[in-house]
Amino acid sequence: MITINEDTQDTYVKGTDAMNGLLENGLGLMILGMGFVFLFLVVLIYATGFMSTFIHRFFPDLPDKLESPAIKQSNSRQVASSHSTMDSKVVVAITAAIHQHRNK
Amino acid sequence: MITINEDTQDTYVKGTDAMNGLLENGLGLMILGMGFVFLFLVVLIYATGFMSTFIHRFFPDLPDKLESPAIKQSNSRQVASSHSTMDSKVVVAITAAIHQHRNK
Amino acid sequence: MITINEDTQDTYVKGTDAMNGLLENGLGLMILGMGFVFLFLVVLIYATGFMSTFIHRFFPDLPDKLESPAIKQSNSRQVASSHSTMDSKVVVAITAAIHQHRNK
Amino acid sequence: MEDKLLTLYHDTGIYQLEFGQFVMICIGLLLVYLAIKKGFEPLLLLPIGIGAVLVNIPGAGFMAAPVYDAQGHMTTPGGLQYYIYHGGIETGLFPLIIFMGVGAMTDFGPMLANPKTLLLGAAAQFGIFATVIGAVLLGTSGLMDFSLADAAAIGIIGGADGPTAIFVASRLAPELLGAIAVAAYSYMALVPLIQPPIMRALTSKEERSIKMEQLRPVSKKEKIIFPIVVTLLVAMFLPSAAPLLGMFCFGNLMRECGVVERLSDTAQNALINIVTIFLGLGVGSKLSSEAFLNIETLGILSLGLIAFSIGTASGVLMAKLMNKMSSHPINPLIGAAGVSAVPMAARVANKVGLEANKHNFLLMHAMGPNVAGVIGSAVAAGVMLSYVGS
Amino acid sequence: MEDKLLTLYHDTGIYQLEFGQFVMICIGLLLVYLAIKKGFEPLLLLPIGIGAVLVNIPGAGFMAAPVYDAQGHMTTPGGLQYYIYHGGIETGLFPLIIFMGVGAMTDFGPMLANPKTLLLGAAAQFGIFATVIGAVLLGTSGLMDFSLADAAAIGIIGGADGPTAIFVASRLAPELLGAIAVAAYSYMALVPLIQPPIMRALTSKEERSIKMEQLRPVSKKEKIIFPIVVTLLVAMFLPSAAPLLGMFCFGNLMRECGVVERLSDTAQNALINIVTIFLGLGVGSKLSSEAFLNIETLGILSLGLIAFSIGTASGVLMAKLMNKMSSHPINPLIGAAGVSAVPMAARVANKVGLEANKHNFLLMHAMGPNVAGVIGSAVAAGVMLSYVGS
Amino acid sequence: MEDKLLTLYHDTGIYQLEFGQFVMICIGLLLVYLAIKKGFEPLLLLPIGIGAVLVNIPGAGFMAAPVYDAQGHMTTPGGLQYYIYHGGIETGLFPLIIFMGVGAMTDFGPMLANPKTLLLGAAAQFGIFATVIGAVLLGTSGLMDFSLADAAAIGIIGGADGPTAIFVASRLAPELLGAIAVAAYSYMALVPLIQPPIMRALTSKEERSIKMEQLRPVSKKEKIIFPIVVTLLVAMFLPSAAPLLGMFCFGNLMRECGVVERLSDTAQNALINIVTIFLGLGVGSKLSSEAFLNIETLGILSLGLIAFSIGTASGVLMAKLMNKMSSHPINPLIGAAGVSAVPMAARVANKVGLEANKHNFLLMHAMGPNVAGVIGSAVAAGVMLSYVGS
Ligand code: NA
Ligand code: NA
Ligand code: NA
Repeated sequence: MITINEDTQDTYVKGTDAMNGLLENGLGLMILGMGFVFLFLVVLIYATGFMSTFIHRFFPDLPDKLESPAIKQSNSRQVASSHSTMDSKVVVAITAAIHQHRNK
Repeated sequence: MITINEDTQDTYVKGTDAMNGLLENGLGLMILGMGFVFLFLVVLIYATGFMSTFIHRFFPDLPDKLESPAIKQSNSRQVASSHSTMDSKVVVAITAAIHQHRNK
Repeated sequence: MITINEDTQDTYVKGTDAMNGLLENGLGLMILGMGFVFLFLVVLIYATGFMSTFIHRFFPDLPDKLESPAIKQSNSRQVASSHSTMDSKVVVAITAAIHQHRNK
Repeated sequence: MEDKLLTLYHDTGIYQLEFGQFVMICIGLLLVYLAIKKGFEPLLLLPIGIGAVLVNIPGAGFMAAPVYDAQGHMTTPGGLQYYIYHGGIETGLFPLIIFMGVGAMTDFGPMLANPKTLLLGAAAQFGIFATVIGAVLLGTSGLMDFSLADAAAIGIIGGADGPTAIFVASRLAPELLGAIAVAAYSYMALVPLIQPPIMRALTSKEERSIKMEQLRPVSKKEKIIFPIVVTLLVAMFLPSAAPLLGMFCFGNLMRECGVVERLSDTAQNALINIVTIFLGLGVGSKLSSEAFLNIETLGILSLGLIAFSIGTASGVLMAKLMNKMSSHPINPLIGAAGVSAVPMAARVANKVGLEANKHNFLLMHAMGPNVAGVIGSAVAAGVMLSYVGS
Repeated sequence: MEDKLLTLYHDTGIYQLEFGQFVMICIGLLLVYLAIKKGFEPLLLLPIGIGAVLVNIPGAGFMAAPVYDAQGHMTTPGGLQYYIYHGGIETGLFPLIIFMGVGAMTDFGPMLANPKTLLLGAAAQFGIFATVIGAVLLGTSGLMDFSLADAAAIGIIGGADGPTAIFVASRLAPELLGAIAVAAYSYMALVPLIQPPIMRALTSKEERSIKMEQLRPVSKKEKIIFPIVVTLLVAMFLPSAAPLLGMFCFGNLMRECGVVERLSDTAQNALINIVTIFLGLGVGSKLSSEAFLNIETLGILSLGLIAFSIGTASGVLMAKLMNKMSSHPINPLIGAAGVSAVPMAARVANKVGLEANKHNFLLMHAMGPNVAGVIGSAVAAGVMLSYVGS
Repeated sequence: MEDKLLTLYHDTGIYQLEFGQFVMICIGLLLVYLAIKKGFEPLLLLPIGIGAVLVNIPGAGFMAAPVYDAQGHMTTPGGLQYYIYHGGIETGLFPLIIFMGVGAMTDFGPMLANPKTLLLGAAAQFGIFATVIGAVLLGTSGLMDFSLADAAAIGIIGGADGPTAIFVASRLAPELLGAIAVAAYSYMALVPLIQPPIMRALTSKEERSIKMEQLRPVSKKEKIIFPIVVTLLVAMFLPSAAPLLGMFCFGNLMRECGVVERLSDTAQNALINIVTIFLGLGVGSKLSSEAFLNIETLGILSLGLIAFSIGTASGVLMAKLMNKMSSHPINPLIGAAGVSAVPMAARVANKVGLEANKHNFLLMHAMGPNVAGVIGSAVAAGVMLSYVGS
């Protein structure tokens, strides 16, 4: 962890120096922060791109068919998740029920 | 918090004074307690009545149709609750299944 | 709890005595341990047998029909458990759905 | 080798078991039997019974306190029930979380349709305070060693509400907690045996046959506002009841508001189940022979039974009075449901009513006083906590 | 007797209530109202509101610290919110567990199909840092008393991510936690009101009508590897963000790997629900009158609004820039989703897009920047924690 | 500004990463790979692997202890894994809760139908004690630095039971916990590779083809009484095994008694899942380079493999002996299931049996020794805890 400059610690002194120190620190945080966020996410873009290329080249795979993930995702936030297990059970039960019903 | 009278604290002395103090305290607790319970619930009756009147007058609403809540409640204690979500999923699945079955 | 012999405690001394003490302790643990495991489980065999006989004689019961428990068990490890409640709900929903569908 | 064998033998339960522990293990097994075979509040009495068995196994260390060295590092970990008891029961967390879950399971609809039934929930709490006097008398008589705090904690058994009883006992008389919890849950399970004779003795067949008017429908808005009103009244008049009733109303608000279904569902299922398991084991940890095998326990069990009976009687009598005073007919049987013991007491009222008139369904009408009794006993608990201090 | 009655009266809320507590109870009720009636992030604002009501009941002791005697035995147990706050929020456990659950709910598919949208998630974090400057200026101006740590904690509101805001505030400015959490969740709920005017002001109708190309399908393997890649990058470049992003990626890995469905399911449901209830009550416990009723809170609320607006604007402007530079068309509206507020901001982008062209569905394309914004604000949080220390 | 940049750089993992941490992160990723791609006990190895990655991120502070000032106020909160490890693993709570859940998932029916299979569960524990001797020999040889407590903790890997291994290791050799847990779960996953060659080597094709008689049906009452009988026997003979077996039997009783279905359901799902996530992260926290990257870990991994092999062999040999002595035919393959590793080992026995005779289904018969192995290794654990002290 970065140790805080002495002047930021006594903000209660409220001298002009302290104020300038605080402002300077704030600007530093903004520049370093935004810089770092961009740097990190740019690195992540390249890493992700590299990862995808690598996977597609060396471990090609049938992609999930009919994927429209965003819509699925926005629903899954609302609805409880144990969806797929649920549905498979339901389908089993329905199949059974329909067979019974047919054979009546 | 009410501080306990000195005599109730040394119940181990078991002098007649302490006993009387304990009994007196017990009677006090009974009278204050029952009084307070009634007072509170009477206030609650009026508050509830006022609330209902207020809501009906200023925020009239279609009441829940076909309400027989006590029975529902006594069941809901037993059965797990995520009932409605469950059923809606089931209904979706069934609708799908029946359509499939029909179109065969 | 058994207190550890002094010599096992200073294993850092690594004298021959300490080593022999450690080995001796290990052998003791093996013999006592295996002995105890067998003893306990043999006692458990008799206790279980006695329990079953006792129950069958004095509290006879219709056994669970068609029991093939191991298979059920090995499944139940995988699948979530609230199975039966689930299925009964599903069946209720299906019955309703099929009736609706029929009456169309 | 031989000395190891000897120490292993000295570690066995056979060698160490004291008679008191043996008796307490049997009592634990009895609770398990009542839970499974007789269906006595099994969700609580099964874990309590097993907790009692485990804590009384000599040398198993279920209640052992952890040991730390001078630097604060743990040298010996504590036992499971030690952590459960001190983490969840002594602090009051578990009863409060359970109360939140019970709130999320409670429907105040029938009570809101007929708020006057709150009076029945008040009257039935007389069992609590009459029992306090009983315990005080036993204390002053010198027969048993009950302080005022003990007497208050024993009285709360009459509230017929498990989490409230555990919460109050953990604050006022922790050493009696085991006996009080066992008494509370046992008598709640025995409500179908305890109440009907009292109800029949205090009412005529005509009274028991009284048909009540259909309850008005209650709007969603009323159900949402009600828990907030209760919380505010508690804040105004009895802050010492705020932990119990605040959490209860929070649970109920989650249930009724309709926008946090997933939280309400969890409060009613996963969360309350988890806490119930641990609450049971923790309460069972107080069933040690020193705390349970003494004359005071007999007093607690007797007083608890008296508390239930007096509460039932005062509820029925209040309902008779209200029936006389009110323009709408009130069946006195629903007064018995005011002791809480939700939903058992309401079912008992319904059943006794059906005996008198097989077309008279009182269940819905009895649910009002029944949930009112929960509020009533929480209020009584608050008064006690405030009066006796802690 | 009379003195008991008097002390009972002195225990009531009526007697003890201070004006500040009264105001805070009203604010708590306002939050409950917004949650239920207006649907403002009810999963959090309902428990926070109730928590604020409970903690301000005088004499109820919800935040009372436990008292121990010299031997270390508890003489008075602490209050519920005391244990929740110090056990789960001060330690950072609850926000981290929630972040794990959110990770298990998040689908990175749309982002992986178009990784460049990560830039939008970066740009929108400008709201965070601009707000830090704002808070610093208010601090240096002498109007309000904000240190650099306070300013950083206030800025994180602009991250539009509740658990991140709570985690950072609990470390940098615990006394502002209540106001920061309330601001963060309130503005997240207000995204549909705050964002559209800014989005419309900064874009032409043609830009808003831009259709984007169908996203490529993303393979299961990419989705599995991605959270591991993020974790490793965080480990390399910004360890101070590792608690947040490590848990987030752990949750996401449980979701995508397909072999621990029962853990993923629990992380998304029972566990996150339990922790959400307690997190809300714990955050509410910081809404005491001393901490909330002061000029700084006004500053926090204003700065939070500014943060959201600047974040939205910078996201949209970055998307415009990318649209100019890129060969594939990019609708500038999806830039606004970069503030996170998942999935609300993505829906807003979709809705505003539909206004311009009713056949243009942007939801899928906006989910990419939306989840990128979660990563972006967690990275920003890490920088702040590292820069400001703790 | 420049100095801030420098300190930010000094905070990065790139600057701080030590070689040992790098290796441990790779090992964590290997565990994740084995869990996802190879299906090695993913419910545990995935969280353990991620836990190992997180704890080795330099500067992330996942195992940092909280810092308090002189007044007892927290000045720096601890890391997530610090709280998990010290709260749930060092105390033994998490393994015990998991064991309760496993009990609630276990069906003792096949074992009750043929109680003699308990002997197979006893015989297979020879792997445990043989391994203790192996570890002691390595210790006395001076090659590795194992005390008797270490040797006992290593031996328990042969019990093929994760929670038991973690419980024992956390009490006897906390510094070896990571390696022991990883070995236990890895070899449990490798049972289908480790066991068949040993099983084939020790049996003839005729023996492997032996058909066993259909199991008798077991009544509900037997299943209910059985866990109580086990608890009481443990209480009598081996209280040091009571924490493990008491919780296991409590879980099983909840399952079988039929009156607390909601508790049993929660113990098998929400609760065990929550605790599994945290147990994994906590065990992973012990995979630091100092604790793992040394010659002892190699010893532990080798000894664990030997333990599994010896356990398998002794189970098979005991089954051969029983087949000779008994009037009812016993297929020696089911002896291998006595190591526990439920239900994997029983499936392996079934599979190897089908190779010899494709109409011979041994699964049901192998479940008996399989669950007997769980009891057997818990008993062995109890003996060790009692013998070695703690
Ligand atoms: Na009551
Ligand atoms: Na963000
Ligand atoms: Na075993």
